Amino acid sequence: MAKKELLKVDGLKQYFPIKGGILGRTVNHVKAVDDISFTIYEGETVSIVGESGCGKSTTGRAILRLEEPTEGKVTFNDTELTGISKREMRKHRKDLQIIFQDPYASINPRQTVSNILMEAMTIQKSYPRKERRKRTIELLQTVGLNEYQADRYPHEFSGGQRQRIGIARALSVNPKLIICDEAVSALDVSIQAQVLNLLEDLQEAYNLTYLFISHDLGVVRHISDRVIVMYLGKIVEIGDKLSIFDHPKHPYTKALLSAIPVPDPTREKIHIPLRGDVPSPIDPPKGCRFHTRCPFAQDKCRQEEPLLQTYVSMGEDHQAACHFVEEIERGQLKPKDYRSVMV
Amino acid sequence: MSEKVVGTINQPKRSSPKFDQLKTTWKRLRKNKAAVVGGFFILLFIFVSIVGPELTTQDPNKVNIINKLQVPSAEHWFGTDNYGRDIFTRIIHGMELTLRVGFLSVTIGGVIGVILGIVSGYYGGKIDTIIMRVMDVLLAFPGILLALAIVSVLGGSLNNVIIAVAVFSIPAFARIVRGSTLSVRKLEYIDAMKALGASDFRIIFKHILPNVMSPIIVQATLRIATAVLTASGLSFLGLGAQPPTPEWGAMLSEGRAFMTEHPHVILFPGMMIVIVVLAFNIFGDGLRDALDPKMNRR
Amino acid sequence: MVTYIIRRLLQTIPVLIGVSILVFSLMHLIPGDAAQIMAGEAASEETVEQIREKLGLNEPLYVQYFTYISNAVQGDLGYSVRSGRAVMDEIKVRFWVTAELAFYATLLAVFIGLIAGIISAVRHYTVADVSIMIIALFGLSMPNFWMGLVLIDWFAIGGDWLPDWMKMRPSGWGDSWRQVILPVVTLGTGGAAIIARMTRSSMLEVIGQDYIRTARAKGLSDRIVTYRHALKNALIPVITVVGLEFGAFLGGAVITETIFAINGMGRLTIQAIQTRDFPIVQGTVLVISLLFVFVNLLVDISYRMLNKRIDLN
Amino acid sequence: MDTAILEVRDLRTSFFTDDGEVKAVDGVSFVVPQGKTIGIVGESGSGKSITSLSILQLLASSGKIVGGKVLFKGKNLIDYSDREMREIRGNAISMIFQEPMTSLNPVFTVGQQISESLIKHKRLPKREAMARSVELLKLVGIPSPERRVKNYPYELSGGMRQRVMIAMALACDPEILIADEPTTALDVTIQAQILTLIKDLQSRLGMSVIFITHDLGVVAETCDYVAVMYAGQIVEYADVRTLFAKPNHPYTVGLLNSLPRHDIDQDKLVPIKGNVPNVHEMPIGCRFSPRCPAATDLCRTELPELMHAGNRNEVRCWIYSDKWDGETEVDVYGEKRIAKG
Amino acid sequence: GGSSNESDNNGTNDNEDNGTTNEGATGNPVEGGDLVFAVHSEASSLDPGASNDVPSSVVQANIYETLVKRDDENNIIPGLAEKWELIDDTTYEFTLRQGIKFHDGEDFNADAVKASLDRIRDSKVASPRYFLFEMVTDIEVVDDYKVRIKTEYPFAPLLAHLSHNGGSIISPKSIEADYAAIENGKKAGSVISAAPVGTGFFKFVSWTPGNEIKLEKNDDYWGDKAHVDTVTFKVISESATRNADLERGFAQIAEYVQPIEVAGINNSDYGSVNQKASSSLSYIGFNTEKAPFDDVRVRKAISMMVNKTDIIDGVFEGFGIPAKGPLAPGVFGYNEDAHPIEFNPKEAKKLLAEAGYADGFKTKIWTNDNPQRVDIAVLLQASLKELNIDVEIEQLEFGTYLEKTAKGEHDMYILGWSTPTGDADYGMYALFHSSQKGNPGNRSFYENAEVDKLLDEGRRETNLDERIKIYYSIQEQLIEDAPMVYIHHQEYLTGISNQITGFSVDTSGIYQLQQVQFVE
Ligand SMILES: Nc1ncnc2c1ncn2[C@@H]1O[C@H](COP(=O)(O)OP(=O)(O)OP(=O)(O)O)[C@@H](O)[C@H]1O
Ligand SMILES: Nc1ncnc2c1ncn2[C@@H]1O[C@H](COP(=O)(O)OP(=O)(O)OP(=O)(O)O)[C@@H](O)[C@H]1O
Ligand SMILES: [Mg+2]
Ligand SMILES: [Mg+2]
Repeated sequence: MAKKELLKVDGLKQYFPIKGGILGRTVNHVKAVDDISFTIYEGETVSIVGESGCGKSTTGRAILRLEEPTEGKVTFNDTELTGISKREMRKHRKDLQIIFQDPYASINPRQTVSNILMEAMTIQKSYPRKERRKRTIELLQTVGLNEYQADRYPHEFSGGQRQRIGIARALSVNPKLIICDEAVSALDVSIQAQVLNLLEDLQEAYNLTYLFISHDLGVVRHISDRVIVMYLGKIVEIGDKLSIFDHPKHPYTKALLSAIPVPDPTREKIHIPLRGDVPSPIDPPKGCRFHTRCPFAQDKCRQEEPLLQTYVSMGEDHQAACHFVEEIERGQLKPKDYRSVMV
Repeated sequence: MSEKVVGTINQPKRSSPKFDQLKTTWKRLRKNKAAVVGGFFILLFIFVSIVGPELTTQDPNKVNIINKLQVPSAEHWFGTDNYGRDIFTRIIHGMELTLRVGFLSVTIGGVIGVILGIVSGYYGGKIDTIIMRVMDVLLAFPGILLALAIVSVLGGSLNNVIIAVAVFSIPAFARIVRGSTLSVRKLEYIDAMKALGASDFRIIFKHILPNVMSPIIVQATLRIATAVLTASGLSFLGLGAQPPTPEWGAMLSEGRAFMTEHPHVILFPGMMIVIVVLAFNIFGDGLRDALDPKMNRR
Repeated sequence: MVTYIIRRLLQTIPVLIGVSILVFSLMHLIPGDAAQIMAGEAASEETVEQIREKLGLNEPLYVQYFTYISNAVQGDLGYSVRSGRAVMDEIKVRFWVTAELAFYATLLAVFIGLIAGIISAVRHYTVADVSIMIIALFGLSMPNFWMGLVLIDWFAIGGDWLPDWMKMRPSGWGDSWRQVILPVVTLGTGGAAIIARMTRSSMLEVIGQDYIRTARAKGLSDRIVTYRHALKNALIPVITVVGLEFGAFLGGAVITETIFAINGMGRLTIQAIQTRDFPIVQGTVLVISLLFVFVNLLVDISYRMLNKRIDLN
Repeated sequence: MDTAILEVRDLRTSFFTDDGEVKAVDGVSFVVPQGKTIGIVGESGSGKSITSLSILQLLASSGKIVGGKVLFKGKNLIDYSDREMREIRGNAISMIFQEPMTSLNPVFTVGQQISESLIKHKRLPKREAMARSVELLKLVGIPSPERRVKNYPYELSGGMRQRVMIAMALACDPEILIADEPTTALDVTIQAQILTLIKDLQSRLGMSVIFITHDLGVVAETCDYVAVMYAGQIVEYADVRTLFAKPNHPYTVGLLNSLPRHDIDQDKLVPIKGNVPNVHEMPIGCRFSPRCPAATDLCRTELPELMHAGNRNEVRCWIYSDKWDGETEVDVYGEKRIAKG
Repeated sequence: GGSSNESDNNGTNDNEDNGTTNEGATGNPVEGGDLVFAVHSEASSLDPGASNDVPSSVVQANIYETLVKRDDENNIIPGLAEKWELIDDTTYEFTLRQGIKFHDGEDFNADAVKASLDRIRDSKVASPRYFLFEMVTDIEVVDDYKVRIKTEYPFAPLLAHLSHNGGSIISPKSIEADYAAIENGKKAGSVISAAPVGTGFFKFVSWTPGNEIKLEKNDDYWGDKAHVDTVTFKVISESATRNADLERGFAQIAEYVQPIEVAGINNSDYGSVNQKASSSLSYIGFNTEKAPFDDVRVRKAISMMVNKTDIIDGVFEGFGIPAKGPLAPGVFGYNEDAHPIEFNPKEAKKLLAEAGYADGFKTKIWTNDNPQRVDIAVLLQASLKELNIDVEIEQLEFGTYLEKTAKGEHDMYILGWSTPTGDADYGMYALFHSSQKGNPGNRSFYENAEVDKLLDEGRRETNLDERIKIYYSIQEQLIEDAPMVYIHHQEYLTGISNQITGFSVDTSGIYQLQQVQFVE
């Protein structure tokens, strides 16, 4: 199957200035996203997982140019988004939607739900005027809200209900790509299941593409085709779902997977703990950014930055950024400090 | 849902879905006691200014020196002024004009100021710099000089005083709106609208404006008082109501010479201005509440 | 921030040029000239002409303007047509008086206005709220001359109910606090009213926010929740108004100055306009615009102090 | 059972809106035993957050507690004066709010916001409070906390904000911690760290926790008891092992069924059909009846009480009552079967 | 008479009359003390050559003196000149008093006189008072104490003009310094104004611009010395505040008491109001070049509709004298027996009908913001309604008002005129001579060859009886032609504290402070 490249991110960097001193000069930068590249093909779901603060949301916002990227190119549907004017960009917005991580902050508190949705449709003229109200109700119902809630204001909803408003808004304009930033994290499992099913159905019907940002690996496993693992502004591993979940190569990915709680109180769990503090993205560690916490870290890791590449033991679309993938795989390298923690 | 589902305890019948934000606001406005009272008075004022003059029995400009400076009585409810004119009649006849000056000048100045301020705050950068520096110039500029210039170019009519007062009010609106816009434009829901591809126009007027509305309402309702007083202050330039027009601000300044000995001359027009401004303020408060979905409904 | 401040200060240059051109053209647009007014209601053309010549009013406008500007750049704002004194001298005397008056009046307005506004907001729709609103509107709707004269009547001349030591001085500025209080009150009331109303509405916007709930969840007292958490968020429109009021006070409070015989910028400006004393008008307007630019700069900086998210550049 | 530190009895909270009364919490009762964790799970919008807000009396102005009791160490908090409540809030009982962005004050640094309660309740001087804030941030796993204390909320990622909320709530070593979806925005490693932290505090200080979450994995790992809420009411209350081993209420069963798992592959998730009922048109009978695959006429006409379902579970379902008139073996969502008795 | 109708836009005009001393004062007069004088507006300059406004004259009159002075009846009496004689039609010779010194120690002599009077005519100085001495061709120093003034043509009112403030004699040293300053680019008068040096009974001490001017007693004064140590002219524009200061004892004299306030002060226990008839005129002018006011019948008809006593009572609380013609009683040449146009609505209607305006017409009346003038306009508007004349009132800012009326853009207007020289020529020439149309004073654009001729004759006639006759007939003609409605001659109302005694005002509104004394 000839896959069509829908979104191509190339060398994306997003630095936030840190103002310091009484005079407010820029003293440093938060390197929230530091040179990442990946491609998403039409009709697939790619997830980004990673530790909190590693730059997932920032990546999403940069793709949409909600924050102008510091560096790098974003190409969508053969248009280089980073190079066009704001006005031009507006035309592409219909195809690129985002569900924000913080649902309450991202909706205008003075609009009722129906106004929020109808306005989205008005902006993108996605439905004829007369049908908009009907469509609004439909959308609400698809995300598990009721018609009677249509004329309520955001503050009258619960956290999960607000998140569903955000989802409905993104869906209302029939986009091609949706960036779902923790889109289902506040939903109870039943609604979550409904929404995830909905997203899958839509994908099937309209060949939608998702960039799914989540830390809920259960959800990620369920929905993704491919997974990107980020650590401190960098991609450390990327691959199809099965490779990542069943054959993780990067020590960070491994640690991540071991930390997932399982909904079974009888099961004893073993977490691979990560040593030490999470480094700051302001002055990230030299070499491999993970070396400060990596149980396998060697001198090389402290000096040389590993490239994202496919190692022999990996599938073809599977890449990891670690110098010692093979050694670890072969058991030649033993973790330095391994302790199991009973929870 | 199953049809056996029946309404239970206190089941209010819901009105048909409201499609329009305006309608919602209107509905909430009607529920707000303050707004209703304020609105009622405003309507009353408008009514009086239209039909009031027909109903009065006395001539507002009838000079009767012998009768001057009478205290309020059954015949002259508010007393008479220094020409023996009936103050009550004058107040009724002056209402239309006073409201016109107060309301129109604030509206014109407000609209222009709000647009400038919101554009300035939203876009920032050069646009902000230019607009705000022009506002600085306007603020620093002596009002009289501006008014004099307006008279000399446009002549001294009542409409021109409205223009003059409107021009004076622009910078205050602009600065207030800009200040609030600066903080609102950074909120995430504005980003969300951008992500939806909303035009700047829409973002500005549908999303920022309602969220900076309350300082605007305050400023506008208060400005009415200032406008009436400013307008009367300009009458000596030939701008505004000329004697014997019973415009309230003018009545206040004319009464100035007599205020110590005959306070009623200035008391009544002063009170009327307060009442009108009060009505607008109460209404404004109600409007603010109605626009704020979080406000406790009562 | 430093570059920002420098940039803003540099912007005063175009502002001043703009202002001076505007003043210049308007002063020439309006009827009546200094020579005529100086000469009085009756003066032969010859006299008027002579005076005109002396004042350099016969020159073409642009020549007059450029003469003015080139002198101004060298710090010479010219001489008053009316008194013959250097404009700088005329302004200097008044400026400090006005600055002081404006400062105290603003202080008073902010103090009363904030407290009243906060009470209003916290006690939303109670008797206290309504009374504050009514008092505020009285303060605002009553012309300054009324306020001033009533204050003089009550506190300067005084009923018999006032002991002598409490009586204020009706006129002048600065010798003692007795001269200061009445004009400050007269001037400050209107500002207090606006600030109170603005604070109220702005606080009401903020009080419903989630972070106020968070603050309450910490067990903080109502005072801290109101004055720290709510007020700081509500302050932006209030600060704007304070800046506007302070600027307006600086620009001169003609009526208050007149009533209390205070020798301030407002009266100077008005008198200069009325006598078409062009150099003085230019001078005062330039000084006032400078101040406005400065005050507004302070306001903008305080926006950023209040909310670090506001990006001024 | 252990000694109860907090007991909620028949709590009812309503919102009075333009459209009339919204009964967000409608007769909720549960017990929080000293030193234990009780999880509240349930459908989004079922009243979990409102229950917790009611305990601390932090409802929006349109919300009112219309009935019930909140007994903290035997005293009814609802009778407390505002001043007395303030001594409780943030000190004896503290809360982590669900929406971290809007719940943080945008104009203060996170350090200022954390140190505030320390200054108030622990009477720490400013500098010490700030130092302690740094420690707290470190505790919740925020990198370079010395720098982050000076950050404003907008400069933080979603997960960091949430952790700031957690740090704030933990600042004064509360006796009861109400955590409303504290880890939704956290990645699993941090989540594990936070959960460990809470456990740790719990064992050290004997803290009790009310844990509101929809993440059943988290519930399984951290809670001792679980209350399942549906439409403003508790439909099942059980200790955690029993609940997962043998859920009784059809809704609980459905909930467990719709869970995506990272350890197994599922083709399609099986959500509970239908929607939460309209608050204005609450079913007269069991509130879950319109969506319940086993509902009978009895379910649709009469509201069941919480009752014992044979084991130690309490469940609000007719199936376990003597009145039950349907099949004795009921098929709920295919897999699980619920046997009467 | 520009001298007093200055830029002070309150429009209160100067004038004169014999001040009655205030009655309230009891107790013994004492020497010394600081006299505080609450004045309405600030002097523009203390250089008699650089100003032409009453507030300036009021202060200058205490610092400088003139060659001749006027007594209460407007008779010319000796000032710095002991005596004078008319050598020929166009030459006066003055013999100066000897032994007088300026405040700076300079001798007063003929050179000083020449320097002062030359200066005011110098185009470099561009004095607004130049018109006073326009006709002077030469000033000749005969010897140290004799000086001759030559005029272009016989000019009868010369002495009156010399008694005007503009004729103040300034120390030659400061004149020199002033000229030197002009060379350095300063404005003429700046030196003199900043440090005025004259021979008067008070010396200049200090001037805080906008605030106050302080003078001190001249202990070396050649005549009766002043009693108080210092005088402070404090600017307080608001009349209520001036009165408040008077009441609280912060000021002893308060200028321009408003008519409505008089009773209050007179009934108080702290002071009283000094009332003084002035030499000024308030009038409603017509633009006689514009229809319908080019028709004398219309003008007369309107004049007949003006009830002067109503105006005086209604607007001025009864303070003021109804005017018969342009001149005030006491001014040289005033015609006691002139027959003014009386209030007569019936006749007015008839006249108007004759003129073809039986149905009335629409017109405008202009005024500046002087409240009394506005009041007059309102009253006129009300009474002209009876003739179906629809009058629209328009207030103009003073500067605009002056320019527009000078250009003849008006229909009717209200203004005043004062006669600070106390002479009929000053009181009428500029107002009615056809050569003076517009700016110089004739804003009614009145033109009557006969009147022109008489006015010119009046100037040259040296025989006083003949002169009086000429002015009598001019006044009659002016009443007949009614180019304006002569309303009234106002009264100066000055609030005087009980703390002082000896205060008076002259007819041109100059306060006499020499005799003022505190009482105990
Ligand atoms: N201010 C309000 N006005 C009216 N209804 C409200 C208000 N706040 C909440 N509600 C309603 O109360 C119900 C319970 O809300 P609550 O926030 O407790 O849900 P929740 O269980 O916490 O859900 P979630 O898991 O989605 O956060 C919801 O149906 C909501 O719509
Ligand atoms: N506006 C901003 N100013 C300064 N720093 C910022 C800003 N926005 C984000 N950052 C920083 O950038 C980094 C990445 O943030 P981002 O929101 O992308 O994290 P994330 O991966 O989405 O984390 P989470 O899962 O917690 O939401 C963080 O260190 C954050 O503090
Ligand atoms: Mg994020
Ligand atoms: Mg919730």
